Amino acid sequence: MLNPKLKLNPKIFNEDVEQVPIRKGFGIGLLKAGEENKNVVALCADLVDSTQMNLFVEKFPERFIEMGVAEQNLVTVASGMAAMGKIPFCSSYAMFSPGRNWEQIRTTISYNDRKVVIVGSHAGISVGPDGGTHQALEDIALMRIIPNMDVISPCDAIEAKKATLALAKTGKPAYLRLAREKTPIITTEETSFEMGKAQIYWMPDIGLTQVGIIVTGSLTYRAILAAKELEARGIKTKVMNLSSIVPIDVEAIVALAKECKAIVTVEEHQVNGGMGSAVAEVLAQNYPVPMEFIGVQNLFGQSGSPDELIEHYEMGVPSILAAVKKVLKRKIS
Amino acid sequence: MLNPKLKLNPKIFNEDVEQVPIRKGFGIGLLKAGEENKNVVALCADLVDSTQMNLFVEKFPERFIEMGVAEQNLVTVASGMAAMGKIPFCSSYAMFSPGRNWEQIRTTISYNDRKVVIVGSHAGISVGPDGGTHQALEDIALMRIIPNMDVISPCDAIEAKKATLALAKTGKPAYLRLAREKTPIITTEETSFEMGKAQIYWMPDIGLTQVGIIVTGSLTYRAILAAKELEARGIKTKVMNLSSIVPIDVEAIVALAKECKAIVTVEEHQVNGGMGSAVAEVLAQNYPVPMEFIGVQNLFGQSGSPDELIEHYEMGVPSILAAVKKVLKRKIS
Amino acid sequence: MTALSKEKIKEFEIKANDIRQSIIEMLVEAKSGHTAGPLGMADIFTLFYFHILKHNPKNPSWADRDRLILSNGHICPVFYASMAHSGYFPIEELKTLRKFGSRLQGHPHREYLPFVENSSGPLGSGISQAAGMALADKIDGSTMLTTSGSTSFDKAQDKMLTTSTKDRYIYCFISDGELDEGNSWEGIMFAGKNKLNNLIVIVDRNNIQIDGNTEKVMPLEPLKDKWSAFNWHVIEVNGHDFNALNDGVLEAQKIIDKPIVIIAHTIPGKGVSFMEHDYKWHGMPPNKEQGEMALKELKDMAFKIKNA
Amino acid sequence: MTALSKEKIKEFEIKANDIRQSIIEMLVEAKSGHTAGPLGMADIFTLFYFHILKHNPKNPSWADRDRLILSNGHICPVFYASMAHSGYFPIEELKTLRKFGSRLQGHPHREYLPFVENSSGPLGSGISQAAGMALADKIDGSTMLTTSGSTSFDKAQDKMLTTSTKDRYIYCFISDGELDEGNSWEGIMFAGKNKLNNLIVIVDRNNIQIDGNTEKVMPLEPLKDKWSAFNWHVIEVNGHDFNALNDGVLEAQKIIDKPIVIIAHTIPGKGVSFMEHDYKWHGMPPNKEQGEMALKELKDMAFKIKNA
Ligand SMILES: Cc1ncc(C[n+]2csc(CCOP(=O)(O)OP(=O)(O)O)c2C)c(N)n1
Ligand SMILES: Cc1ncc(C[n+]2csc(CCOP(=O)(O)OP(=O)(O)O)c2C)c(N)n1
Ligand SMILES: [Mg+2]
Ligand SMILES: [Mg+2]
Repeated sequence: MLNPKLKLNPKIFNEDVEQVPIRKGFGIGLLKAGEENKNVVALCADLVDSTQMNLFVEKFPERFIEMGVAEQNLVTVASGMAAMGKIPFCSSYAMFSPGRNWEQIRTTISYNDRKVVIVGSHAGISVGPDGGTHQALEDIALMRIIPNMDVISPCDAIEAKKATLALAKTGKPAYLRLAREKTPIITTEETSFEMGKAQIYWMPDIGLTQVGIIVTGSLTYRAILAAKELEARGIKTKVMNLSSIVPIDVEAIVALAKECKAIVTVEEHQVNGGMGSAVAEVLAQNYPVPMEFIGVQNLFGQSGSPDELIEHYEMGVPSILAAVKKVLKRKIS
Repeated sequence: MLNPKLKLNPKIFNEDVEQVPIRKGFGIGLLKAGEENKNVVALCADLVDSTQMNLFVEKFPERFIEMGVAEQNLVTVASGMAAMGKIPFCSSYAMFSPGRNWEQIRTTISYNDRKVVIVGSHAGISVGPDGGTHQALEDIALMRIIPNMDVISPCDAIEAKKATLALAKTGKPAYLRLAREKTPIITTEETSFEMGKAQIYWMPDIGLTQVGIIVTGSLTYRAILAAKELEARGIKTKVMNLSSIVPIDVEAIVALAKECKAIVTVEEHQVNGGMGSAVAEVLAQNYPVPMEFIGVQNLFGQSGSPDELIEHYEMGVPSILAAVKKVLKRKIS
Repeated sequence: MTALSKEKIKEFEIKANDIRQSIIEMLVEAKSGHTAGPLGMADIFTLFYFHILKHNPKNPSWADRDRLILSNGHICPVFYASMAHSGYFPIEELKTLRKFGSRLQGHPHREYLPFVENSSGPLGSGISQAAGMALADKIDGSTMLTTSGSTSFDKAQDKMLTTSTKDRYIYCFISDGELDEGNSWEGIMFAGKNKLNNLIVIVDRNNIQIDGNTEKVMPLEPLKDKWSAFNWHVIEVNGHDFNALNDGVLEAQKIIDKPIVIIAHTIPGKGVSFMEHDYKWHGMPPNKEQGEMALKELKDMAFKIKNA
Repeated sequence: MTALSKEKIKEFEIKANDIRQSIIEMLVEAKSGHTAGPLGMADIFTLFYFHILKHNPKNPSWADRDRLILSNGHICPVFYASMAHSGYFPIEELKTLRKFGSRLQGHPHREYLPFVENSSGPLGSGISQAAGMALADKIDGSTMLTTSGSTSFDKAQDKMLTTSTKDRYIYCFISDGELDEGNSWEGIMFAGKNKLNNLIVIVDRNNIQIDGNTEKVMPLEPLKDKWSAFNWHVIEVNGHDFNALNDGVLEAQKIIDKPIVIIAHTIPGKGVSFMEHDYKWHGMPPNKEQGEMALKELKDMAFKIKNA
């Protein structure tokens, strides 16, 4: 069942569940952050509408900086603005920022300790028809390896809004990962969001949990659907939303592993180096258990509809079900 | 004892063991590769001597391309040359290549399937006095997450030479990680090197192995010293040289885990996302066991002598000893 | 320069019109993709595929072919349509654009469509790749030549760069927006250094990018001065005038000591009146209705050309 | 322009000589580090720390200070020496350069030495950071001004960029070698767009980089034309002539519609005859013996200056 304490969207399992792109939540959050703090500025590399900065641009044109197609400049100018007390949010596609400005982010933002938020939109395979050059499948890894850099990957537009507002206040460099496609709304305004805190979104109605599913970002909905289906088939799981990849909630992850002794991770990302990899690092050091990794298996993406691609690259509900069954078997043997 | 089958350097434990920078082996290998195949060309971003391309430049000036301080251009020009049948080796410091041209490597080399070898010199904390902006601690992670990209991190100059020669022939994009400082010679010309093959360099004289130490790159010598010291104290270990990080030798790693049921990984790299993380991924999917990670714990480097820094960031022999003892305790409990 | 015959020009105009119609049809079918750039570049692609390029659609991997590097991969509808219309693959296949399993990926990918020289999409990397190809040709072509350098290193390097003996050109098509990218300027500086006169870059100077007009988003003017200051030979032409374009390329082929850029002034959305000059059509496909309007306009134009 | 008095110039010459001596001493002690660039930039640093910069070594975080962004972090010996000689920290501390635990990291790190505005080392990112700072000042300074834009968006953007009311400058020191980097040109284009006349860049035009002379490794000429074509106001000066330098900065401060670059022609290794003009001293420190020779030459020069 949905964790009753978290006040998740009661209509989540309806056919007509509301669907909103995760990036849209960022746009709304940024506008709000701009209203709350006049030091918030927005920088964009020629993708204002795509990255949903348009709301901010309309309201605060004097705090918007158009960078053109220049991602290295995007983050280094932001570093300079942060040095003068601004709180810059820089947006582009995740493939190009952090893909094309990684060292500049490391040096001029993290090493330099300048409060800048890097916003990578169009992350994941669900970018769809644009194809493999535009589907960022490595950005979580790129960013979680930089010291002094938080990494947040919200599960829906509402969480994205909350994360944006939270990141405007932390005083620490951060990366915010966004997806392009419409995604069902999972949370509500009342659901809590806290940096460094993982939350259980789904749990068995009754009885012991057999497998822990840890998910981040846009696949959270599918993970919950899979859990519901498993429940119907008598397999009891918990679904943990790990939207805060850095800081990572070691305590909660280890507790889940201790409880289930089998973990499946789910992310729209390469399995190498991503969120699953971060979980594997935590468990190896604390409480090793069998794991299965749902994600892209060291391949490039391609054109197609988001759904086609998620199925093709084995990140859909059937693949999650299969992974849960596989890890269950490994646990027993 | 040293694995007798591998014909390792018999003088390895002498006080006056020969010491050669790993990058030097690349320089010698590149010259040889150039002699063997006239399509081999060398490109460098204003660091010819540092990256040891000077031998090649002297012998084959007509096949050397000076790029100036422009790392994005370095790899994209190489991609174009590869399209015309050249086999380009591109060198710079690991911080800047792949740090400053990551997306170009992904798109124009790996996605484009162009045979280019990216050579990242001055990787690791042992860069020393230049300080944190020049000590690449994330490059293994940056490169192992790109599909269609091999990643090799040799343990000494002799292995670096062999790796260079091997990479000139594979037909696949690759990353070669090199260190700046003099490093004791561990292998001999007779020691075998094979892409995708991990090898046991140290093993107990007799008796069962209690802990497996998996190491890559310049710390291999220290890992062997630690193993020798542990042997003297009655703790039996094996040391595996994982110079081939991609392709990774899943079979050998799993076999070691099954044998020892406790693993320590050792690398001059962030523990997040690096070689240890790759091992954790393999084990979580195949045979989870307790692990300890020797490496930089999510921090930036700083100025100092290589030895000072290796001790300070807890990658020296004492730290390896402590990690082995810790993992032994975890295994028992 | 030798002017193209009237018949030739008429032939090109018809081809370009066909290609524009194909672009509209594929985009309507795909329901996503880029419109303005492809329409604006249709005349240039036509001239290249049907006149300038040394290529063989029946033997695409012919070793001695010219190389055409498309840097701004997003305009691939015009690229694919030109290939189909010149015989690389059936025109019918254009309808698969951006669909799952299609060879016609949203941005060109040579693993799927081996006829493209380079996979692209991320902007700003094409000039460098083309420069690398041009340099490789110089190295191969120069092996037999003697040189004038002073030291032996200089001599060897001079030799490497002596005018290519390979009888082909590396053409690189880029957009104006991607001149914002530092990678472009690194490549431009490098090609200038190496005097790559076998490299001819065509800039689609259509004055738009995603967020608006280039001179507002990130001004490029004085663009000619920029290239000159980076040691290129600069030619400016009207990108819709076949004669001017052809003359530009002929002039470019005669330059011996510099790489050449042809700044081709184009109209984004060219040929469809309600799309022309409007940056909003950068990445928006026509819907069914808009597609029909566009096709009607193009067909009317075709009728006019044929009966002129 | 108002010429500097003879006494002032003599004072600067003595300071610069002191700083050069410190540079040699720190490098001999450190046994690694960069020599040519720091010696070549000693005159410019002297003029800035002792004449041009609005700063307060006793209150380094004074909010209204000018900002000095060092882009090419490897020349930090001259940066540290200038700070020490102007009172930021004891001259004795210079001897800790590059040692474990020192505040004087091999490349400047503001976590260790808070007096530096930006950590640097990787080349080519300084102009952009300085441009970001200059832009922030424009935004803050412009809040009260009215503007002339046409749409409300244009008006707001104009307002943002109206001449800064903050009474300070953002200075950025860069090397010539780092003009190879695309990041530099992105920053240059951006500053030109935004007419950041509160940004003054000084290029250390010493004609060397690691692998040799810049015009061989990656030619930058015609350098002035490049900056002009990117919409900067360009000033060229002799980087060892205090009057010319000072005039250059005064001229720069009067420009109202463009960012300003001062191309300062310097001699790498300046002041130590056996190092001058030789690119091999880029990243090589003097050994003990070479250090003594260098110090002797500098001390002789100091004697001459004092007794002139
Ligand atoms: C490196 C990179 N950054 C951003 C993008 C997203 N993008 C695609 S097209 C485009 C606009 C570029 O302008 P231009 O190529 O002149 O567009 P056109 O004239 O074809 O409309 C942008 C920013 C990209 N493809 N690559
Ligand atoms: C991005 C980057 N690439 C490479 C380097 C290595 N590097 C340090 S200094 C230097 C030479 C640059 O020339 P310049 O700054 O003009 O040298 P100088 O005149 O001070 O000798 C290079 C390539 C670097 N620091 N950063
Ligand atoms: Mg354009
Ligand atoms: Mg220089």
